Amino acid sequence: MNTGKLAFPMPLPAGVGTPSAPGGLEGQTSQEKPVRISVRRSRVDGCSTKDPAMFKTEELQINIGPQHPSTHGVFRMLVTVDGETIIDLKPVFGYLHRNHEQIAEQNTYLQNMPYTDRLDYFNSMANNQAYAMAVEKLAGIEVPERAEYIRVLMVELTRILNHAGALGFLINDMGMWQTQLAFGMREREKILDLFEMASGARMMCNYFRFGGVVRDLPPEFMPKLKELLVAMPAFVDELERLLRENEILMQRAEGIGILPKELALAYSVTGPVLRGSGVPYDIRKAEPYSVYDRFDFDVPVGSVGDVYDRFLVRIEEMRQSKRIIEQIVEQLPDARGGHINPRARQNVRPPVGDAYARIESPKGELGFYLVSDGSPRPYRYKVRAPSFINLTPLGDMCRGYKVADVVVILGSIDIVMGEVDR
Amino acid sequence: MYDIVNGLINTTFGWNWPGWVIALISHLLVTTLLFAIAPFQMLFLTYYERRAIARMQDRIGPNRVGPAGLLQPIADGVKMFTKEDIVPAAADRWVHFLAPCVVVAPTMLMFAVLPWGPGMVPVDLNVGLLFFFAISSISAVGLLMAGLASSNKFALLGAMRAVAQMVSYEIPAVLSLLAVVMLTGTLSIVQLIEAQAGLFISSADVPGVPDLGLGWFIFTPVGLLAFIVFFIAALAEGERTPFDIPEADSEIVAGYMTEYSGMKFGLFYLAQYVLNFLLCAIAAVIFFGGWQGPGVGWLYDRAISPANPDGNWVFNLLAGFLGVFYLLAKTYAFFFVMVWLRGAFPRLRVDQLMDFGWKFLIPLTLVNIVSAAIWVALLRWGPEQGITFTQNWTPILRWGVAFAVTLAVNIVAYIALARIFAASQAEQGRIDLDEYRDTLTATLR
Amino acid sequence: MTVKIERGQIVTVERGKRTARRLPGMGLLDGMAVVWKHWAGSFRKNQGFNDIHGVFTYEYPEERPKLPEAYRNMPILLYDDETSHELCTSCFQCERICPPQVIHMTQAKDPATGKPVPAVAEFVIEYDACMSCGFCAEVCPFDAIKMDHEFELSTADHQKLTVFKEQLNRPISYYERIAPTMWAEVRDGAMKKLQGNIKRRPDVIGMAPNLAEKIAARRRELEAAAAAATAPAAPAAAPAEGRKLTPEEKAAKLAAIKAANAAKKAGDTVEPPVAPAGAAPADEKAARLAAIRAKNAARKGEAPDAPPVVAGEPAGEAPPADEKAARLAAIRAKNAARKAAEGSDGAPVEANVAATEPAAAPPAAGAATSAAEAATAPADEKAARLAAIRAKNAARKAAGGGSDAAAPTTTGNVDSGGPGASDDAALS
Amino acid sequence: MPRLSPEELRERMARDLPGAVLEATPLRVAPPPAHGPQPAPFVTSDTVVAAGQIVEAALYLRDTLGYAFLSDIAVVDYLADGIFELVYRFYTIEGGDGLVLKVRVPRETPEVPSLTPYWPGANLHEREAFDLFGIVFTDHPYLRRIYMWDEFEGWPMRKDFPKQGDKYIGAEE
Amino acid sequence: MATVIQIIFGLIAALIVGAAVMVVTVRNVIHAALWLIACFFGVGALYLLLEAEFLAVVQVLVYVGAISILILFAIMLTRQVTGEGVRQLVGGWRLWLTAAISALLFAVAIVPTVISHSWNVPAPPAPPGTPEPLAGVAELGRAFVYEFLLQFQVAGVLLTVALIGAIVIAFEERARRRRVLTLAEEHELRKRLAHPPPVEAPAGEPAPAPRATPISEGEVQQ
Repeated sequence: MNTGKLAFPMPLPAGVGTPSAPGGLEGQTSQEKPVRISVRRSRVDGCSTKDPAMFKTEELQINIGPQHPSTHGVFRMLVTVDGETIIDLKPVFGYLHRNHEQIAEQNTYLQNMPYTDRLDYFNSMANNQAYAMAVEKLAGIEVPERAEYIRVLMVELTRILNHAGALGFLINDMGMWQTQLAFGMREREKILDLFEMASGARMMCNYFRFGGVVRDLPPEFMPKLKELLVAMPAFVDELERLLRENEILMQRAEGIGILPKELALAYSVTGPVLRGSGVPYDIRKAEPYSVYDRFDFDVPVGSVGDVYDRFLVRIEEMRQSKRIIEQIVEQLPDARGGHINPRARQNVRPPVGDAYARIESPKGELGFYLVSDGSPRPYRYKVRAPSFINLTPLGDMCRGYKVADVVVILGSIDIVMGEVDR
Repeated sequence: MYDIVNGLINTTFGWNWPGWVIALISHLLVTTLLFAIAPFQMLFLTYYERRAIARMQDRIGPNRVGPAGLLQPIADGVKMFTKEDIVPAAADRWVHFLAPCVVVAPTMLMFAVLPWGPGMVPVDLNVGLLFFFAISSISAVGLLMAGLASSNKFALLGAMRAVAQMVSYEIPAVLSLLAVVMLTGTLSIVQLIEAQAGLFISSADVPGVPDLGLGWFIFTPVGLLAFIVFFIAALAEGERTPFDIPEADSEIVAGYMTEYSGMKFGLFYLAQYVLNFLLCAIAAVIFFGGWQGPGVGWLYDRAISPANPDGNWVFNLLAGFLGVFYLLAKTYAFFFVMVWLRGAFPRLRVDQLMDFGWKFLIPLTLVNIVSAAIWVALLRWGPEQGITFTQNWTPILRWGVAFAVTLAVNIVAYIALARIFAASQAEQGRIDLDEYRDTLTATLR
Repeated sequence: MTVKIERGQIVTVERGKRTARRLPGMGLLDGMAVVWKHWAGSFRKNQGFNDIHGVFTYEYPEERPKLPEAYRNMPILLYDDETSHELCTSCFQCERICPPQVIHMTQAKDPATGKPVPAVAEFVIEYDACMSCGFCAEVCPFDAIKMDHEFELSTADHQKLTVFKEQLNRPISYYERIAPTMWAEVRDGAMKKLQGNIKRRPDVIGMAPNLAEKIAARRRELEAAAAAATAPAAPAAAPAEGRKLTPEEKAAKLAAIKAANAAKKAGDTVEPPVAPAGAAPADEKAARLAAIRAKNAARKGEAPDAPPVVAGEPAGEAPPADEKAARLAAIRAKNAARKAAEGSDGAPVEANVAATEPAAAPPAAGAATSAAEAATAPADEKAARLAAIRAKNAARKAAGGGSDAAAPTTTGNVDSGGPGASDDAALS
Repeated sequence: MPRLSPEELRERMARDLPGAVLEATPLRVAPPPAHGPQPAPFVTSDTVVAAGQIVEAALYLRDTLGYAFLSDIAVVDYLADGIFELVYRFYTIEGGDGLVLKVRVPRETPEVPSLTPYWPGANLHEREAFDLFGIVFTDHPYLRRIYMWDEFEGWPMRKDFPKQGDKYIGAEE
Repeated sequence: MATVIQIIFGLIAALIVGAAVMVVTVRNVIHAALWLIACFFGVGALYLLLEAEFLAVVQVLVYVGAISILILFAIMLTRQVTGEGVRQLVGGWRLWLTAAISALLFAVAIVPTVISHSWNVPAPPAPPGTPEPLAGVAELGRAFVYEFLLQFQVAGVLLTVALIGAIVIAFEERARRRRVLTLAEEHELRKRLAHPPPVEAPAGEPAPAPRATPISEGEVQQ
């Protein structure tokens, strides 16, 4: 292996490989300046202006956040602009940091379950599933078939509600006065009603237990779910009709925030951002967990990798989730086992070892890495948070675009600060 | 108003006051009335907007204060008044203080030329339309003052965007009105309204058309295109979605208003909503006949007016009510469209906004002016202007030909310009890497 | 190399204009049409889950959502309507499993014999920190703790969110009303267990304290029975729970409970400084005493002419600073004690724990008492804080010394590995 | 390309990258309790790589084996053994299980070569590890604290970080 | 009535003169610009007093609405906006020279007018039937296309040329400005630098760049 092979296989030397230094304090400049290129310098030399510095525009540093209406929470972006063009953007995190992992290491395994709800508070069911899967893997707990179906049902509902909300927020960031957000919230409320019916809480569901779910679906759940499945295509179609061909939205979204296909994987992004860039990587297909190998569904991918592609991919994923739920409704009565493995102890004391479980959360790959030392508390508890890692290319993606595009690009990544800062 | 006051004081009471006192009193009365109406409009429009957009989003909207939430704006006003007035330490105090006043004053002045009903106009300036837009451009100074004095980057950016937008979109607005002015040959708003009598065909164009007050300019191709352009420009001037970039909360917190609180902030809001009202009203006046409508003309013919001094005052009252009703109905309908657009569209980016104004709307209005010239040539001109071939046509045929020709011109221009604009937009973001390969290579290495 | 997936395909989403519309601006009109449809449809109510038009607002205070049975908000304690006995037996399961550790309780003792009784003497839940996870209700073996449907808990008084047993108690009929099927599933078992527990409860212990007349009736009944049997008159010490507590008492009680728990965790190595007067274990009583005295000292310092608090007066009268100070003191004492306990377990010595020198220190609680008495500084909170620090230091020293001295002899808490072990035991 | 098990990976790496694969010594995980049952030692089945050669090993996974997606970098503080273990997790987009590389560095000098020049996506992972554990990634372009403020002292996720009290509110709290 | 007009005229004149004095004395440039706007306004009011409504409106439209905005923009874009900057005026003899030249130019414009005008106060009543002097819109327009056609056209051409020149300068400027490449463009450029594309690469379609290693190539091509 010679050193020549050590270079990034894609043409990705210094400028991209060392990103333009997200994070950090004001005034701190990264070692790698973004590329600035003077074009056609020769043509104007003899021309109108004597003093070339006269027309030089000033570089201005703007703090977007931490208290800004469209940073989705307390998140700060230190933006250096030249006129309206962004030449550098550094995300600054930590305003919501509570050292979730340290807290979790002080708790027992079961006590952590409600804390995972608070990570990505939009998708508490997905967080629960990833954590439950990790502990089950660690302690060797089996999950009955029916419980798996219920879990997948809940997570797919979560995906729909997350995308409905995320698209609403994205459009809201584009300045459409909450209309799509209100429509999305309406659908989300319906799903939350279902969650409340099953788990008792709307957002902090705390529904999963090791070896299953805490209680079986109530009898009124299924009729309501079937009603919801009737409304869901209408909602998605309406969303498409409202926005998909809207010229203003296309102007705002097409060609904005392009993450090229070749770079998307190198940036470790996952979820709709990765698929929007055209990489068909979906953990539900790539490494089927739970009962995902029993369902027919497609993986939508984008072709350009801009905001518009991510928008479309999310719309299509809602349709696919609806497809999965329809199959669950068909297959659920046949599923064996109760809602929970009766032999599963909730106060687990797993043997010494480590386990990593990951799921395709609505925002991307959500993984939990657990190390057990044989005690009832995890020795190490690590969250691989999709929103956090998806922020990696933000600074590079925004470079060269206008200030107004930043909020759109950020909105298209779809972050939740509870998960980013942990 | 002069007539009424004069009649009351000099005829009824017989005091024989000099004319200028009467004029002063009547002007003061009118001004007072308008100053009472303007904030009321603002209060009502905020309520109206919130209710309407809530309905569009499947909500109810404010419904707690008063019956059906009608007192909500009052409550908001009380809140505004009781809030602390904060002036940033680094601000330029006097300019910061003056800016809202400078913004509000011109919008109030604009009421001076707005006719409310037949014979109900504060001042019938012969350059009324020009006055309207000249005055409206002053508020840009106020916005700039607000942005400069706040010493805040967001405020500065917002003010620059706001002023750039207002200045840019004044041009298509005025140009689109110019087409209408060409059709009528007057700048007086009252005469513009009077030219819109008729039934779908203006009785000024084709004599003998029954007067139902429906000969609006919107029914001509020139007027239709001018209206569309004017309404878009009005959206931009009134900072409405999709052009509400100066106060795009998702980008630059609240624009030039960022550092304002309390009633100063309220004044900006007042100015904005009053301006919106006025723009809607002027659109109604210019393109939809203002107070013109079925019945108003008939009633006004029987009322006391300079042309008909011995009419009945009851008809004055009736015509006034009906006219004001028509005007307000049209105005609120336009405001509903503004709210509707706000509910349905995202906002443009600032450079796209500028491009849209300069590269699409202005060429379109220029084409429209050509159309207007064609229209005038076909309808009005005769051998003395050198147009001979229309000599023997009947008026209705001339009208029909003018309609068809201008419609064709406008549609073709619209589609062609839209294509060109879309192509240029698509081209804009692209950088031809191969062309600059050598330069870029040097900088990358 | 193509990525293949099973049971599905990779679809590339279709960008841009799908239909053959060439007229520019039609997309905008489409969007307006959608919004218009919503506007026009908004003059009726939303019909349900399969309807995407119509107003879907709940006009909340007048129109209330129907909560599903499983809805959980805050924990409540159940008591039986007929016998007015509480279902709780103070088994401490909920206290151990509570993730934010907001449940505190003390077990009732038989005043005659001093033995613990399967009933709860005081039960405190800090609603302000409760995360509504519902673990306590799930884990309760007696179905005594359930999740309430009441969600309008907002208050301007933060202290009100520390909820005591009187406010936590709800009759079973109430829970049966809000969650009929869920109660029906567990009713038989719970009632059976309750009957078994009632038999082991002497006097009026275990009766819901907010049912004063029932307690009085029961007491009369007992007295009558006692008189009939000509038994020696039982010391009818009126239980404190019988009357309405003043805030000071509540705070003191809370502090006492916390201090007691802390002391218990610290191990049984602390010798009581004062002779045990009652049947309660000495350390617990001493800690309670310490907390009360600290509070008294604080109050004394704050205002000598403070209005004497009449029992049964509303809560607004009492200076809240006192409660806070006392509470703070208790919390700090508890923390210190816990830390000391960890130190005695032989865990790695933490950086800021300097109390490793074994010393013949005065026992913790005694030190706390004396410190609290000495502290008469005008600033009440300061005094309390000082007292707490001193108490903590003393406790730490005592624990260090105790673990050194008594390591071979103590068997219970220290050996089993500290809090973790006890949690585990509780869970299993 | 067939998916690899950890054993096959070790085999191939031992062949292609001599000296990179280390023997996975069992870890004690936690200090042994004085009484009661002793916990079993932690024997990992994953590949342990020498710290100096993690870049070569990772690039071997990516370029030769096709595991191009760096999913996660986790750090575990094995206080009793005096080491930090970094867990790198690689996947291929064709699906299937991932491969894990583990790097053990002494707690006193936790230095690991950075992967960020090759995977820009490793940036935030590594900064997080630096912030919470104090792992120094050499060649990282911008190794700064990410969650805690820059003046913060100490590494909050280390096992010996004091759980209560700090220099701001004092040890009393 | 005449007295009222006299009073109003006095007030307006005082406003104009006061504002003009403030323009040249106040130290903050932005304040100076704002005083200038007040001055323009006074002039507009003066026109209105002369019953030249059209001119008054045009004064407001052009000077207040456009020129002053231009001045403010120029100030904003060329200096430190937030600070109270020191006025960048020439000092010493240059200042006096500047003032003298300005005064001279103004005199050239005003003196002939003053001399040639017959200062009849009040003006003689015009005989009925004479058209109003250049105040009405129609007369003004007619004058532009009949009497002053040449001047009007020359001015129009001049302005158009100036506009085009401004556009040219702006275009030069834009081309000369530093441009920041977006991620996609930079990636594309690097690809092309590494592998020169075939001569006839279709525009917009990224050139098929062979990649260095097998894995990355295959996985994203699907």
